[in-house]
Amino acid sequence: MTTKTVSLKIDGHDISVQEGTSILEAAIENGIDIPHLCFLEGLTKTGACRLCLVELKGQAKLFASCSTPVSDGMEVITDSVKLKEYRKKTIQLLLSERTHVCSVCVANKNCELQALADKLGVDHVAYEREWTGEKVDSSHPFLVIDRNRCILCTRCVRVCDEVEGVHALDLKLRGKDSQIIVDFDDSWANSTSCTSCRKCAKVCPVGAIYVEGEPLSQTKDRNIANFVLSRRKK
Amino acid sequence: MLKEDNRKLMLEKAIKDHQYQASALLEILHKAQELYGYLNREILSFVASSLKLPPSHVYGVAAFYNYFRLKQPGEHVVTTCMGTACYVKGAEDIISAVEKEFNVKRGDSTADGKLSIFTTRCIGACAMAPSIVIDDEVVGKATKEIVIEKIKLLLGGKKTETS
Amino acid sequence: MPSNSKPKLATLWLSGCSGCHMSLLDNDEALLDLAKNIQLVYGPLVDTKAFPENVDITLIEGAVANYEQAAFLKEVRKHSKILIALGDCAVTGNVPALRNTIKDSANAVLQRAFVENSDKQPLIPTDVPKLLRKVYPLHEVVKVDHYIPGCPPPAGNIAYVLTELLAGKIPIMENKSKYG
Amino acid sequence: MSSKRLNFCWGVKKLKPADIIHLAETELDAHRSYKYRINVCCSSGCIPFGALKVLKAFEEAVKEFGVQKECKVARTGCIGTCSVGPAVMVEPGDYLYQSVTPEKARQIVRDHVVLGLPVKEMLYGNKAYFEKQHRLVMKNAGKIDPYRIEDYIAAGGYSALVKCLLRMSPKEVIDEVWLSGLRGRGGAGFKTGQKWTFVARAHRSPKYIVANLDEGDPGVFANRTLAEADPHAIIEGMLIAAYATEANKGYIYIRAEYPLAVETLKKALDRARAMNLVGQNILETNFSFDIELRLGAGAFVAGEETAILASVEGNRANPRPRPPYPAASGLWKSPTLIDNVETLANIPQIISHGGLWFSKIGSPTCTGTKCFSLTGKVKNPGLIEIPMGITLREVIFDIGGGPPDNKKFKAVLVGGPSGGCLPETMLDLPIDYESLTKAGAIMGSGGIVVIDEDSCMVDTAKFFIDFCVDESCGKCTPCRVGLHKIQETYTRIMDGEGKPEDLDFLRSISSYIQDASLCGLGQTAPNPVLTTLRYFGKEYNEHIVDKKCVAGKCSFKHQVKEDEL
Repeated sequence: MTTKTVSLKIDGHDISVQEGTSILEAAIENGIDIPHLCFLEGLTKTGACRLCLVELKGQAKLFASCSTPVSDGMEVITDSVKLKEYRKKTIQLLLSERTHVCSVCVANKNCELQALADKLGVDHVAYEREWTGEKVDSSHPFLVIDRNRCILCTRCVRVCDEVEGVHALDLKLRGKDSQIIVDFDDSWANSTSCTSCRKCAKVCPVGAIYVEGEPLSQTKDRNIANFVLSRRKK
Repeated sequence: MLKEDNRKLMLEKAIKDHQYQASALLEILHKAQELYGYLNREILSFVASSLKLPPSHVYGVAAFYNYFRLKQPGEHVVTTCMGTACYVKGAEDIISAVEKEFNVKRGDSTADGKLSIFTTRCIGACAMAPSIVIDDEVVGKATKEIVIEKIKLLLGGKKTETS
Repeated sequence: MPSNSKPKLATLWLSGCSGCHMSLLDNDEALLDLAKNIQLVYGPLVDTKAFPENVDITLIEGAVANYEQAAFLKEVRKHSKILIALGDCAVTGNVPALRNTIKDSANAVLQRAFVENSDKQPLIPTDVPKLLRKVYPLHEVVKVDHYIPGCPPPAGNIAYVLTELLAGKIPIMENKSKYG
Repeated sequence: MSSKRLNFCWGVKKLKPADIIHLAETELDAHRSYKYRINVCCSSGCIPFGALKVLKAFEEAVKEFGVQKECKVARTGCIGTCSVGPAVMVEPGDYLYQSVTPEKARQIVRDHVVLGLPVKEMLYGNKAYFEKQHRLVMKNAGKIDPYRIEDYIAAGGYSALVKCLLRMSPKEVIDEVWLSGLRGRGGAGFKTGQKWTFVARAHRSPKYIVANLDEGDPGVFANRTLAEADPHAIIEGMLIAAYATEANKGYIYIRAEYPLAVETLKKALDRARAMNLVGQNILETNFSFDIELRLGAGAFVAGEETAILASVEGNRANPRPRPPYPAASGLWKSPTLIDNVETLANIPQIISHGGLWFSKIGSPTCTGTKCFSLTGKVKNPGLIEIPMGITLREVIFDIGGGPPDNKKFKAVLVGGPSGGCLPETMLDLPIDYESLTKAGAIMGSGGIVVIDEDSCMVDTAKFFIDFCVDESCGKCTPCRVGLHKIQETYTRIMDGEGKPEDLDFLRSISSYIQDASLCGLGQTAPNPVLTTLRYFGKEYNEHIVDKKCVAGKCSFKHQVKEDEL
């Protein structure tokens, strides 16, 4: 199949990429950085975190760059004053939603949320913080889930379903009560479907799922989904 | 394991009628709740294996929708409509009064398991607001006195007149 | 410059580990330059009893955990032109605020510290300042002008913020702030 | 009875187009043989007031007085005057009786049917209620028995489908819909003709149609009423849409909270299938289309067009980003047309009378009519259908009669929980998509709730935010966390802890949530906050500065934090 090339502008730079590429992927390919959290190369794009929002010239709405495909002549703006302000708000909301204490977190210095907060200059959280006290599930021989640190990006759910092919993880409830669950909301040790492949820990952007006793710098692997899927027989 | 009884047979039939389609999950859960009154782990597990769906998916769906109950409700169920029209006409006062009178919080059951109080988002009987559903009876233009009286009658074992 | 016309700097230590003050001191020889441009009027590093009036910049380390601190902080705010939250405890609540995740934490922590973990004479002392229901970051109690997050905040960031402020500029924390 | 004979005749053989016309004639003859027809409203609004007993009483009274041959008693859907149910309409002459009891039923048969003297004191006296209405979608409501497909056919039903199948190409059908100017009745107001064109152009099979009957807005019951009163109009609309877009399979997604509507639709589908109107080779033509019901389970967000797809597929009702739009990639990644049931119910009439005819109803940019449930503090609540373009004032005061008990009108909520609260000064606004959006409200799925001086606007806005917080699916950050922050701010203001800067906070986070949220729920959820701030800012100030609530709703009980800090 021959694929068409599409030309567009991102922040004034002329770039051309293959048709079907998303704006975010096009930006990454060309070294333009658009902050993002729920997006992970290889996994379904959910457009959930809203960090990667961009403006399209001539359109009043904002678009999630991870899930919006490029089109010819498109002019993308990734760093307007409004977008910067909105990204800061999004990070602050995520930080305020649950108990995020970097200094005692296993992901300290290996955390995508922390890195983005630092990078975007989120020097404080204007919203009152929730101090959730969910029980940490460390029943599994080596996988631990601390839901107090979860930002509901669902990378773990997607990698388990789409790459490992097991779908041991999903979400329960909804809204601010949403939680990652294992099987029938069981403790992890009692899961009959989990294969202990630890892909969930590899893709978790924060310190919500991790391997006990292993430094996160070693566990984390942003490329895992892409690696497995690109080598899978079509 | 789910007990082998008529209800299970009927649930199996419903699953078969839907040709074991995964997309019929909501329909099947509706049927199961209709048969069993609520959805416990055994039921969900049975549905998951019948439809060949991952357990977490079935639980996630059941826990997403408000209509599905994962806990056993009380013997009698009082549901207050909290739609806009009912709210404007004082539904909140009624449910607060019921909570106080029977010492039970919304979404929960009394200690003896006789009475559960739920709220719902609009049953569509807005022109008769506020509306309260007591077991299967819709009480329109309700007041707290009428509702408490009706619940007392129910708990006293006497049947209220249904229309 | 005569010392009395130099901007007045105060530092404050609330519920925190003093690591932020250590980090301030970690500026080493840069401190000498700083000292030339300010007068240090209050804090754990000087021996002043009462918080002075008309302070130009106040750096505050630590979260607000008890009534005494809350009242003091409000006083400090009144007498400070610029108030800076220094370090994660002051900015987010951090470790002291972890007690917020448990129910009735004010009593629970006292119980754990003085009763459950005591071998002899389990007794909650009466001279401990009364704990607040919850531990708060500074900006939930008073208005805060600038934030230097970090546990501890990098020495360079503290120096940067102070230098900018002394030069009459507004510090920009983008790509600089450092949680954890 | 004639209907039994017909059932027998048509039940065995596969119907053809000509049979529909023949059946309509036979059925009309049967209708004409009655001098009187008593329509007893048995919709969800009237049943709790004893409509089924009244129906039985009428049947018995007709027997008792021996007038079975000249008087037909029919079970019908909503007549529209839901506040004075059970409502009963006697034809000819459209005599509307209110609050009928079994005793009164007997009296009506005796006086009206036997003696020919309408019982004046029981008649619904309010002429104005119907004068400004225009019954188009609801034209059969209260007139036909929703359980009898023959009633629908006698009223001209399925003739539009026959017309399409015999004389129109799919393109001609779409052209007619374009010409009508019909716009989606689910709220967004997208041109229906355009939507259909997108789906028709997608050259992929299978194609699906989803009829949206997930009327989740609290205080809205227009779609339910339609399904209970005239289910076949929805089915026929779907069939025509399927014919026009060459779709293969349809789903009607309906709230489980509407048991009577579910039942009615189920029966209607069974009858239509038995009569060769739904299924394979409809009316012995090449056109095939099957329809299945899908029950919702209490999730407001499932009304959103991508969330409804997730739900029909048996998943959590999480919306997904667009593009791709459902017209290109919907159910199981196939092209899918999603229309509100009210939109679909307009279709048969557009086809029968022509798009041009339809385009002359309503206002030029907003053609046709809209059903609204008019509730809250008005004298005559109920289900109304009005031509687009009439003003809110006409609806609230002329049709609704204004607030009862001499209370002062304060605000009107248009468009459900994510609509807007408009004050007295905005009442001369014409009801159309653009005007409402400009004022900060939305058309929504058709709810008008009137609020009088007894309500506090801060409390009202909080009620809607509570609703949206509960109904947020939790997928995207702005809606999940942002709305919760708004909710907390309201709680503080109502507890007497409000600060002047809270108002700026509410404004700024509201516009962030509007712009940044993934789906319509989040994008519109701040509307009540912004409109109440815009039109009732004074009340917020009273709450924050004077710690006063004019309506006396807010407690101002200080929270612990205020005490300790």
